[in-house]
Amino acid sequence: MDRRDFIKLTAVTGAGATLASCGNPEHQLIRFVPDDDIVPGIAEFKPSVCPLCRAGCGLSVRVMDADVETVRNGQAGVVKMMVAKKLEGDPKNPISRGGLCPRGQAAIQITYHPDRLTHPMKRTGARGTGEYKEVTWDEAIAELTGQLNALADAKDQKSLVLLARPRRSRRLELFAEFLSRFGAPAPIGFELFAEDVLRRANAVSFGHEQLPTFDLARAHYVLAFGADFLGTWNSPVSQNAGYGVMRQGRQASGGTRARFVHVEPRMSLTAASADEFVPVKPGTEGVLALGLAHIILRNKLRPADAAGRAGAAIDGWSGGLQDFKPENVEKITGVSALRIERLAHELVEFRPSVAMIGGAPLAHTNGLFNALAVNALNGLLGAVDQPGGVFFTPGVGRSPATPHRPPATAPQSGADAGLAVKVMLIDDANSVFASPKAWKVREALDTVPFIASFGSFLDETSLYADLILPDHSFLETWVDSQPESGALDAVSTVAGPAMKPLHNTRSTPDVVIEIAGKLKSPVALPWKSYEEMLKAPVGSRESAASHQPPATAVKYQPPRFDGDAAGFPFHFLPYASQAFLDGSTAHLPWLQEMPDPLTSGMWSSWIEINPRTAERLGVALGDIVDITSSQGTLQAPVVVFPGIAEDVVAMPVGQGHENFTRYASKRGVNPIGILAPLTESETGALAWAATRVKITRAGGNDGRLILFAGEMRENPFEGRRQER
Amino acid sequence: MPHRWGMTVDLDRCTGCGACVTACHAENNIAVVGDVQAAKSRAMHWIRVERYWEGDFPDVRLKFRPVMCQQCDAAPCEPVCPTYASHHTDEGLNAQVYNRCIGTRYCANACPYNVRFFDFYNPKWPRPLHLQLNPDVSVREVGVMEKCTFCVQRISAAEIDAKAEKRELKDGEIEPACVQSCSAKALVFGDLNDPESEVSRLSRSTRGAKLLEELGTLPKVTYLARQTQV
Amino acid sequence: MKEATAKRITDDLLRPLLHTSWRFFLLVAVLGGIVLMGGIAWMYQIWNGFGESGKRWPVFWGFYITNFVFWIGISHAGTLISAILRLVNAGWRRPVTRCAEVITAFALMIGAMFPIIHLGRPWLFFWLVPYPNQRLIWPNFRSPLVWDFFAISTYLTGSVLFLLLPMIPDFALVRDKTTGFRRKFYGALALGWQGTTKQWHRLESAMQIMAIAIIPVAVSVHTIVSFDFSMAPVPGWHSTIFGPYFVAGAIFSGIAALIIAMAALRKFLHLEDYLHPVHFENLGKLLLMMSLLWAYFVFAERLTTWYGNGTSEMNVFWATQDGGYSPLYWLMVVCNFVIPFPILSLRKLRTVTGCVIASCSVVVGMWLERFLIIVPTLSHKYLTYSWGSYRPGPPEIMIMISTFAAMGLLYTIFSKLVPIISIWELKVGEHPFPIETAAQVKEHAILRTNP
Amino acid sequence: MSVLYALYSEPDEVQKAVDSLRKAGVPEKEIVVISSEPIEEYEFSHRDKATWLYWIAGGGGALGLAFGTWLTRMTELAWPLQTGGMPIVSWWPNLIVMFELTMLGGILATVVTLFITAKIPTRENALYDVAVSDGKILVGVESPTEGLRAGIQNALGAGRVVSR
Repeated sequence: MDRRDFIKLTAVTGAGATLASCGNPEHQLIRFVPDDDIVPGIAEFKPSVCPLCRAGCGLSVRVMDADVETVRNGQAGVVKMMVAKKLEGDPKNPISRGGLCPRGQAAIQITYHPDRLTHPMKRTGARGTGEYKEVTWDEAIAELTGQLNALADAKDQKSLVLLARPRRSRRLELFAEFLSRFGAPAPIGFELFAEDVLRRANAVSFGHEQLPTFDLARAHYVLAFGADFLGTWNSPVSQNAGYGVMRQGRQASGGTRARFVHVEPRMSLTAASADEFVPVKPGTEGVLALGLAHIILRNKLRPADAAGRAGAAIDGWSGGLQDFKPENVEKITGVSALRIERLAHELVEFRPSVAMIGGAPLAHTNGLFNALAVNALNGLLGAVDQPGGVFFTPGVGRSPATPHRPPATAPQSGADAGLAVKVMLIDDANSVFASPKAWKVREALDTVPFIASFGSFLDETSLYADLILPDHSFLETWVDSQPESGALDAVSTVAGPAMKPLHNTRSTPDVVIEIAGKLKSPVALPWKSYEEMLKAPVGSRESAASHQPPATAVKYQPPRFDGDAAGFPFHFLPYASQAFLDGSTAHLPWLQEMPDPLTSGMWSSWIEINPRTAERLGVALGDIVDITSSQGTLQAPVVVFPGIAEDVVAMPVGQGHENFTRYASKRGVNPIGILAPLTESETGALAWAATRVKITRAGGNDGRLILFAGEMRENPFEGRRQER
Repeated sequence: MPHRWGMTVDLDRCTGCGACVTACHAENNIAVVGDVQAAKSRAMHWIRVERYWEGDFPDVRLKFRPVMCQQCDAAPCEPVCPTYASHHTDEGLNAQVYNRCIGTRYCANACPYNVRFFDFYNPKWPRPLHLQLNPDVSVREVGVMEKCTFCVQRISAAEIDAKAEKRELKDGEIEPACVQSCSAKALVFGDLNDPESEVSRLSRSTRGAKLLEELGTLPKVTYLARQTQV
Repeated sequence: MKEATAKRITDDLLRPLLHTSWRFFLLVAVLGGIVLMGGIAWMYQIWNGFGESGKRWPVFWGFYITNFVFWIGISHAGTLISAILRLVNAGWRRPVTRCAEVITAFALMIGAMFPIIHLGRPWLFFWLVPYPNQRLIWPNFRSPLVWDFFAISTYLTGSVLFLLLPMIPDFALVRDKTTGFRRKFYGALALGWQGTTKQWHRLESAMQIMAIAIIPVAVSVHTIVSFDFSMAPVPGWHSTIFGPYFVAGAIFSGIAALIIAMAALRKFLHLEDYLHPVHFENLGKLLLMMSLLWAYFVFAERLTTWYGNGTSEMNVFWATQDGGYSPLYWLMVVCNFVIPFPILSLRKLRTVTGCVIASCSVVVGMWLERFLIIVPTLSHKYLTYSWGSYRPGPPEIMIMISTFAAMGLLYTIFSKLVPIISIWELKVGEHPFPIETAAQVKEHAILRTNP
Repeated sequence: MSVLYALYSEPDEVQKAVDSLRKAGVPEKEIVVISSEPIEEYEFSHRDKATWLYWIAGGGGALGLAFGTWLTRMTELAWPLQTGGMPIVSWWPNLIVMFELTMLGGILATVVTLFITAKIPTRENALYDVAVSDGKILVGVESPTEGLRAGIQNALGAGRVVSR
């Protein structure tokens, strides 16, 4: 091949030397012999599991060779290693089905994050100052073992608390096993958008204490109440796949395009794709659901008993829900009676139809009622366990973690158990960031004598740790997931390491096993290693169904809000941001720079205000406003947002980290901070949508708001010529 | 007959989730410019999900539209380049040869879709982030233009494999990063010269339309209109 | 003609060459300093990355290309005008031609710098030049930038020769009038010119041909500069009017620059006897005509856009009319029409000072016009999601300032080395007889202009 | 070599001198008139007016055109690259380059011819007088044949003849 062909080839492939491989001092470093034989330039694909949310998507990791700088017995050098290059959805995985969400795509940056913790550390400075010194693993483990021994000696095992993210995973089972055998309370699961209310409701209505799975691929009519199921809620990737099919996947085989109606006060990413957007007063979603049910019952479109126990759980169901005549519902929800009539008829006409609820509607003081109402509607529509309806993934055990009840997140949670926490273990849960100030989580942490964290990064919570035993990244270790939703059949994903560890870290489950064995009175665990545990067959798990609270009929209680409408005229709606979810992925640069789908915001946080409201407040795009709740004040730039009710303001969760790597620290503001500590009356879950705020202009555009987009509308000057 | 790579974007399937945007960064070594540069609107997104508001609350609608290089057959960006850095390949791709680019940025001005991006500085990857870089894609130096390539590295890899195995490429065998990541399957990629391929079938659909068709740029990306309920 | 007159002319025009005051050196030092800073600014930009300029997505052209178009426009002052005046053999041209042609030569050199400065990788600019190379690739002749390269180099070659040829006899004169190193220096430059009848004939016919050739070239140059924009299918650029529009604008700004230059020479080199109010008067009339022509073009362009009401075209229209760029737009209208029109149309006001004021405002206005052609379009292309904005960076501003200094510097040095008025042509025109009183100037001027 | 010349202030004298030189039998070619500016109104100043310069300029233009055509075609075909769906050799754009090179050819041809025919650059000529720069007009003969010397001196006016 002569030079010209070569140039042509490069012209086509765009190949060329990468900057990364030139201008580095690598050639000066010693080259170590690789541990395993590597075929350079040939990519392998290895399975893994996405750790970012409870959906637990199965991954296929592209692995190729690269020069990695390491230190071997004191000698700095480089070694060729197979390292992960890209994450794809695993086509064979029933959850991800080959797709992946933006967060999942960026998860690989966790492994390569420049601010990742690379070795065990012991605190030297005051708590929260982030001053640590490197220690060896032996020292670290000895330290923790010592602390646990001390508890054991004092017969005080109860005051050991483990704070983790509530996941259906064997990792958490292992922790639970260890704790119970040690004599400590079960792990405390903490997550902001935990959806415990929905689990409870499903237990009540259907006997499954788990999140639902929707058969969108076969549904003909979808009515969603606040559930951001295409963006951040439940199992987004599988739901996106289903959505694609329900819209355009069936025509080829003579099927029809499904209809999709979305009910919420602020148009979310999901509502943007809906055929019909139905704004409703916050916290009254359940009323609308029952209003629809009332019409169906009244017109005998469906048998009342179809709802079964789900119906029985609603007060006045058997009586045909007389309190929910369209006129009353219109008064409460703000949705016109006519529209309610129409929707009700469509629901029946276009069966199989399914209703879903999630997110904000459950984060009100009457969240459980809203959930139960929608469940009852599903029952009435015959959508439960039916094609195109709602399913419950089988074989899913109860979460080993007890859902937190405030102030349970605060470790003096011990308080309810009647004793104080002495030792606290934190596994990647950031309760400081994700709790209202009013919960005083910091203060609580300060009272804990000893805190150890297994996290890979210093965040607001692990900053309180006295000892840090950093975990491998999910690509460097055995990982597993038993998603509670997203597939019609039971799913259990287990995957080995996709690459060798980059840093001096250790797999946390193995560390726990090691510690268990090292205790003065060792705790006997059935497994020698986490790998062994994962390879062992999953034992027949007690079905979640057996745990069902007695069904008692609930009445509608109007949602309570913190702050009176006069002083605090706006409903404050924090929502899971498409990039950062609950803030746990704010440290990934790709996600920081990904334009928000609706506002195109990057690297910043903002508050979304209806155009007319903005006009009334005299604020424009980018202006700075004070957002004041009874709990405190935030400052954020304004995004004028046509898709939000005039009495609602919304704010993405995720920014506003005080300390979370170079990319997220001191960036934007954290709406959770000013939330009132109201809770869902039945379950005690945080009612994060129940706060009211007032807005006052604080200043002009100071460039704090970074947008990617220029204009909001496609034709901004339409009809301008007529005016002038 | 040479291949003619094209794509269809089903706006009825697209949910605007943005997975394609991140996937593109991951596959193509697109630099993260950081907040300061992003504020100067120098962020580089080879594919972007445009969103347009219609109407006012409560009767408000929102349109999503993923926009990447349309790989035009009559691309305005190509002839204006004095050094042939931007030119058309035999397979109809709108190639950008970084080594030839001297940074006149004329192509970007001529492009009606604003899908070309400029490296204002040398890209930085704080170690060990650089370990993620895709060795099949060259990293761009300061002063050159870059844009969506339809993941040409994947295309040629697949073609080389097929050649080695002495077989024809299968439809759907090649998936650019954005297509692969799209869980709603809104994006379909394939050979427009193969009338049987999914992409050909879809681009013949009555819902199909090209972006800024009236300019006569002959794009190879077809947008399938979002359907509205009556 | 009277030898006394000849002597007077010679002495007057050689004075700047022979006597140098400290002011000259001060001026050179100051201007040189500014130019140097411009150079430093450019190095700074190359070193730190092009991001130091204010360019951003999607506005990839800004000050640099604005200045490029502006300076190329200015270059239409000299050669084009003097060529036309030569062909129509206007008597009053004689003192004007050279100082006009100098502007062309220097403005072109400065203008041609900008396409290089604005490159992302300026160290590769020579890839625009067609030469056999180991990359086995030639420039793309379909690219307007390559057209620019050819047009500008042709125009530059042409106008430099056009400037140099008539200088040869003057060099010979200086050679005879000086001694020592000057004699050697100018002797070399004179190329051994004698002044035989044959030489004069050849020189004059050569100038005739050049004059004929240079006019279409000049027109083509700015047409091609306009093609840089009108070839791109984007709103506000893709227009057939651009060619003539740009050429008219170029001549417009060119004349303005010429008037300013002449006024400066007149003042600092004490050439009142040679650059008369009549010259400013005549050029003023020309400027007035161009101002009207410019207004006509702008109106034609605006009306077509407004009447057609094409969505994307109107987006750009509104952006300049009452959008973010409107202040600049209306300032441009004021500078290019509202100010110069009355000044130049009233005989009373069409004085040297009046013309200079008008010219200054035109120069500003025409710079704004170039800017307003480039930036609003780029920031308002078809897809509104990708709309953007532009703010110049420090290097861009510094470099722009320094180019104006560069013009001054080159001009100063030139007028120090070369008789800024063509002595022999002046003598042929038997012009002027030494004149003392303003009254005589006027009557004399009229007598000379309409013989 | 030797030169004979005289300086005059008035063109009329020059005309006389030239005529009498002719009478003295000096070949037309050898009569040289040097002035500090072109003189139009007299017979002597119309000598040597005829020139091919215009045709040569045209020829240069033709050459430039030919080169332009070749350059564009050749380079485009040397490595045919598709751009914007335009033909590999696309005449519309090429015409521009061809035009510019045509003009360049014409201009260069003109200047070169000028230099050759005007015999510049050369060393300083023997037949010259700095007085010319003061407006004097020089008439003279370069290295005249011995036979004619006397005749020339008379013709130029014995008094003012300079001989070198």
